Amino acid sequence: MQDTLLQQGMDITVFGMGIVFSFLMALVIATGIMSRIILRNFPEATTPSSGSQTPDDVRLRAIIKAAIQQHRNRNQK
Amino acid sequence: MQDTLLQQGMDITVFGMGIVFSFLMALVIATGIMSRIILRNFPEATTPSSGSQTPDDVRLRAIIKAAIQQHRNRNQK
Amino acid sequence: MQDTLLQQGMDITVFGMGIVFSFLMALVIATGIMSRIILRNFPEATTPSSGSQTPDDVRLRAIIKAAIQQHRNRNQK
Amino acid sequence: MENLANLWQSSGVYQMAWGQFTMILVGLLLLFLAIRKNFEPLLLVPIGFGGILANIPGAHLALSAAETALVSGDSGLLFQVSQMLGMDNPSSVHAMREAVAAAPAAVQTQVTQLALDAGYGNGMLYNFYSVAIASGVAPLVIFMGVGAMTDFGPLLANPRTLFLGAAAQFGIFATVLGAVGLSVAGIMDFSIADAAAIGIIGGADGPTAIYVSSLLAPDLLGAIAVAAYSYMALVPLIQPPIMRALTTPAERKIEMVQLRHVGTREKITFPLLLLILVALFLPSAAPLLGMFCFGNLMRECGVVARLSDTAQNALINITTIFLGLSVGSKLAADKFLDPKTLGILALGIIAFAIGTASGVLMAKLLNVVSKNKINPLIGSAGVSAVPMAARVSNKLGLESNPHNFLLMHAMGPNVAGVIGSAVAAGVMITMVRTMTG
Amino acid sequence: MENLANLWQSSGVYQMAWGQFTMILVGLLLLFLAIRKNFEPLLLVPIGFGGILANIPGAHLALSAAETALVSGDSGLLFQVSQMLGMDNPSSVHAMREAVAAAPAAVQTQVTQLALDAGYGNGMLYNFYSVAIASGVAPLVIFMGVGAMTDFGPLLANPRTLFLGAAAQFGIFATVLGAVGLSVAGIMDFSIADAAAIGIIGGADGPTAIYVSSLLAPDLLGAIAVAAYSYMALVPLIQPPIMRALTTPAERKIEMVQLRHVGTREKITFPLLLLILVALFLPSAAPLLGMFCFGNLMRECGVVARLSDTAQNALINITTIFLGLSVGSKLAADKFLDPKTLGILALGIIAFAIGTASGVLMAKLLNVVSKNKINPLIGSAGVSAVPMAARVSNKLGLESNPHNFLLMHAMGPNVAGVIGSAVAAGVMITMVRTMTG
Amino acid sequence: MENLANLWQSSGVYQMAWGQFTMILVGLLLLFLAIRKNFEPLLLVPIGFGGILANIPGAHLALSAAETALVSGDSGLLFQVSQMLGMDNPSSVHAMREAVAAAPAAVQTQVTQLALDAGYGNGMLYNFYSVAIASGVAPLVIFMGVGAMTDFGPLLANPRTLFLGAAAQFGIFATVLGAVGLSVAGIMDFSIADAAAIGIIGGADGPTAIYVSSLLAPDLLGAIAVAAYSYMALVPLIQPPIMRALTTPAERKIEMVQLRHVGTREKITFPLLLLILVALFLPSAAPLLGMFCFGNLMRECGVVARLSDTAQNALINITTIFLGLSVGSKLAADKFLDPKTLGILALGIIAFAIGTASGVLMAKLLNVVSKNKINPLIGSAGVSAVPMAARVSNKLGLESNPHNFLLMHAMGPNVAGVIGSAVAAGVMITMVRTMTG
Ligand code: NA
Ligand code: NA
Ligand code: NA
Repeated sequence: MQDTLLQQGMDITVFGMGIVFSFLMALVIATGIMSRIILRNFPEATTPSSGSQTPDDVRLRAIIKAAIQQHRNRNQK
Repeated sequence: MQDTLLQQGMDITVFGMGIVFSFLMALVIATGIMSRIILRNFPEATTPSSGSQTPDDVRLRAIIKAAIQQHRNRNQK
Repeated sequence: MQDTLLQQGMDITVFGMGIVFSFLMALVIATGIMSRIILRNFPEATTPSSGSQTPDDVRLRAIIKAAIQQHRNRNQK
Repeated sequence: MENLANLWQSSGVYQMAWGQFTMILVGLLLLFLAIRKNFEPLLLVPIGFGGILANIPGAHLALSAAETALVSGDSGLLFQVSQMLGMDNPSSVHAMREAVAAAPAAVQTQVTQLALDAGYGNGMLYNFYSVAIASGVAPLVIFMGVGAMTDFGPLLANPRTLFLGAAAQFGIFATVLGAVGLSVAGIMDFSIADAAAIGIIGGADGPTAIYVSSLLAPDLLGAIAVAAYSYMALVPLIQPPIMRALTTPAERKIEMVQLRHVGTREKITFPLLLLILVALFLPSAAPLLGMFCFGNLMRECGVVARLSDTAQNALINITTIFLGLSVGSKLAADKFLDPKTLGILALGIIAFAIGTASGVLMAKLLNVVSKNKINPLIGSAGVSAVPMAARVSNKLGLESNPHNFLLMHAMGPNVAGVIGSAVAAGVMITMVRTMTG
Repeated sequence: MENLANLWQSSGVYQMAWGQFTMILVGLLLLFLAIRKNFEPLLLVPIGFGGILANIPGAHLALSAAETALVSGDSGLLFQVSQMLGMDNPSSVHAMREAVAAAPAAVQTQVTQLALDAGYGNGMLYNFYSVAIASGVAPLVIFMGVGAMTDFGPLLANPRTLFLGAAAQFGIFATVLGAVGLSVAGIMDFSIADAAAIGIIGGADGPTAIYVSSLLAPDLLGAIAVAAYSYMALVPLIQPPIMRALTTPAERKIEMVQLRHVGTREKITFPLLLLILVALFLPSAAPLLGMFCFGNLMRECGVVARLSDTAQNALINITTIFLGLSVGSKLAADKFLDPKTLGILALGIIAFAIGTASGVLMAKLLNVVSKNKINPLIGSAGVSAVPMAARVSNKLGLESNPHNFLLMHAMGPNVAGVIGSAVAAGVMITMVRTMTG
Repeated sequence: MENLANLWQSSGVYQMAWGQFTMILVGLLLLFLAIRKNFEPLLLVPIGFGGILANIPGAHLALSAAETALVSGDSGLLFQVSQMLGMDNPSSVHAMREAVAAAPAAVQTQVTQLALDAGYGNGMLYNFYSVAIASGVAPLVIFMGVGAMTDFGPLLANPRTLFLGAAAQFGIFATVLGAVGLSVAGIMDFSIADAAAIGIIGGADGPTAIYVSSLLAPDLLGAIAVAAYSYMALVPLIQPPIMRALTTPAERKIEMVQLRHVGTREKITFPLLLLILVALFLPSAAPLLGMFCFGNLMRECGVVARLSDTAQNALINITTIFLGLSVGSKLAADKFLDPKTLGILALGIIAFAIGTASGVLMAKLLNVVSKNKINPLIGSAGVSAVPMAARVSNKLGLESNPHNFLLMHAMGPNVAGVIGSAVAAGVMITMVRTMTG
């Protein structure tokens, strides 16, 4: 039984580490291919990264812009 | 059996469409009565519509107002 | 049975009120001790109270500060 | 033609009983009070709306699959259920519903499986109630949120005010005695568990009342919650006459010493101290006060601001919506339109009055034995009803002495009242279980 | 070596069947449409992703514990299950899965307990589906949020537009007839429940479609939801040719009277009025329209802004994530890759077309009998698909008359269409249950 | 008098065992570390508080109804349970609890129904644990939120850093061997499932550790989660000496080429690519990596900003609160105060050390075979512990070369480590199930 436990532990280690490496190596290769295809076919004109602006931010900025604009108008009088 | 299925389909269509129309007609009538009662008994002095202002908006505006006020005060010195 | 119900009610009242008082008295004493220990060992240089500022507030103020700063800079030109 | 008849039979008008009609009016009344009179709208809007939904005839939104099967099933199904229940000749569907509710869990499972096989399902509000209230989770999450919104600063600056919060709980126990008295006098028929659940109305704390009655008297939950929230909204009407009657003009003019600054360390330590006292002396109050302390610790510790913020906003709002609708599910006509509801409403207002009086009198008693005088107007804030009761104290104080701002002083007994009624809840749950269990 | 073999056998490539491969491509296609073509991305991103997850071979994410046990269990376990089901010689695992699904609830419980004892558990997506959709809660919560986002002002200013919302529901019922016709003709094999669920695609309302098909035809839910959301996104392509074909240039130029101001009182009263009509006449629509009215009341009553805000943001977003993934769980290859799906897709687009045409024709009919003329272009907005259909009306109006802004006028029929299809849903659920129950 | 005795017996002091007292101190220690020492406070505040709640004597907050019945029930009830379990002469209540846990699901249901009939219910924390962790949902939702917060840009700019994330997972497997070794040597008694769950601490990823141990070793979950989060907080202490010992000053001064700009298309495609590789080769990692990729796709696709925002805020915060309290429920004295916990704590720190070393050594190895040199200090970031480990790399880099900012370079291996440990988790779950099933 104890032998078996040790054997099981060895199995997990060897196969586990092997699969982690193989999988991430496959990912490295696939990522490389993916990036090359995209960079070749869709050369981007440096677009600003999306996905991180929440609607709140947008609203907030709009309101503040408006507030400042309004303030400036009054000062100009 | 197939006849029955067809019959069932016809039933759903006829009664279904009938009830949709009857219900929405009842709603048209009831809405009309409701609006007339309210407009007659509570003629509003055009109140600004509520319900869409969140506390956030209110807070935001208060803060911005304060910020601008503070800013103006400083400029006046 | 009715007697028992009355008895049960009396029990709940007497013991209940007693325990509420004893517990809160224990809390008064413990709080007093706690405050004394803290005030003696960690005399605070009046720190601003924490815990009530949400990250939103912080962000909001930062943005407004920036907006005003930016505005002032422009005015100074 | 048969189809038209079926539709007509399934329509509300055909099935509407007077009870359901009345309860829909009650629901509309609650909505009116909430929206026009500002009676605790965050709770009474969902409760009132849920009450209307629960009473839509034929929709069965507040019934379990088994109950729906009993109400709508054919005689064959009813016969099968009566066999499962071992009832030879059930007198009525109502009797069968009660028998199912009283049956062992294994039998209930059988009946439910039969109902599911026959195509019946749980109503929407029944599901909400099971998840939000029967599991206990919604009142506890609300309590956590309330903890995250509570500032114990004024209490820590003047811990004596805890006694005011303790005294005001006498309203709870006097009401228990009142309910028992009504039963003994044969006017009502409240069990000791019912009496305890009704008493907690005097705690003037909604989630505590819902938590206790979900455990001790689920059938009365609707009436108890409605009474608790309505009277909390009525605090500005109920309390002032009592406060004026029990105090002299001179007492009402007492100015209190300004509260000392309370530091972060004390504020962080307090919820832990309270938790440990609960652990040592009152395990039955652990769920309520534990979640309350947890919320307060998140608020004060300063390192989990995003959790505290969520507990005070998204989470408590979501929970409030479902808690309210679930309470509404208990406004079914056959439960609410009962003389007991009148008893509950009457006892509830007495509870508030006695709690208010006890708080004021305790403040006067403390003044007898201590040097730093307390304005007895803040005693009434001990019933909790945060922050309404504290505002009432402040308002009456300003009437007598325009320079006397009692608000912060009244916040001490006000939050003490929350702790006090949670303690009372724990005691009553333990004692009732011992008595009936 | 044995371990390596086990891992290989558990890996996707070994287990991938063509069906799953195809469905992963379908999932990627949905993601492409959502992300690049902006097809209702809030729903189609989670649905498409969930569809891919559901088809990962060997992961069993969309299967219950019992189904996983049947798919992966050894012959001993399969024998035990066949005994429980009373099948002497089951022809295939697939037959056993169907037998479990059709078995009484008590037998299902037994099979599930056996599967749990053997170490199998519910898949992640199966759990999501049970909690979010099988319980009915997610579509109802979305409906509440939609209610909280809906402004009934334009409808109240011109209640006649409710008729346009009614007429456009003819798309639903024509599709029911179409589905029945395909069955009668022997081309497809739809039951009456299937036909009703397919018809609801014509309601152009995602949560309603999901709610109805979860009750009447859960196996078709994936295809129905995908069709409903895809066609809603295609409204700007589907509707204009029909609208142009059915109207004259003169009609398209009709300018409508500016809408009167609608006050708060009317807006607060309307959801309650609608609720009461539902309670009186259509209890089967109570869950959908009840939650819708509740959301709208929270919005308009002005005293529960924080609840309304949560219903429109955190709560609806959380629910949308899990609703989408759950719908995706119904994109399993054996359910979706079926000729029925083609039938559903074909019938769905016909439903949209007929609904659009009916709305436009009804507007022309109203013009015959009334003085204040309606621009028939707003009739198409009656299918709902809020706010896309109203924008289409506006766009076509501007093409004919650059000074004619129809957007607000079209919002009336647009929200009327939501009510109309919820009513249709209630009617169909009641009638189908009466027919099949 | 009897009542007073009952209350005393139900009070904490009477029932408090030394174990519970110790565990309350442990809970307070965790709170101290979280609040004063900033040890992963978002998790350790709820975990520590939950740990205290779980150990309140007499409150039974972490027990199921059946367990509460066994602990508090009278001899009659215990006899009934022993009959159900087929135990003639149970040696202790503890033995009965274990027998219930090991019993078939049908028997567990019977015992639970008996407990419910006797008036016992699930404890609050037990309910939280069932819903949040036993179902698997909370760690998966957290992973989705983490995905929505993760920027794969640095990884995509330099995909080789995935090898560093792979190498650092050797900490996991070395720890599995260590746990097995302790068992073989007779010092501890870990099963292979225990060893795998302990190993995952080395993944330095909280939700992964909780997910794996909830599946493989629920009894050890408390200790494993505490170890994982504590050591993640200790990364700035654990890693630097190892990093310094394994690198030369010259290596630490290596400046890395600035990362290229990575476009939106690549960022959108990457989570789908990863998902497809998982689908093809590693279905057992599908729940964790699937939700992770889903969160990341929501972030990057740009069309579901409101869902992404909710996943990163309200939803992950709500889930964190309940996940933390649920983990705390596993800090019950009888589970945590066990020599195994010492073993877990010792093995956990070894795991972190080995993972750090492997990452650094792999970076040096890559430098041998490639032209663009990697600063080996970023190798240690491969253990994940995002973003702490990357900051440590940056700090040590600046010490050696004040112009060398490694932060963005270290983010690549840092997020690679998250993928790596999720892959390792999937492998181990599959292999352990094959071995023990
Ligand atoms: Na109170
Ligand atoms: Na519609
Ligand atoms: Na890792």
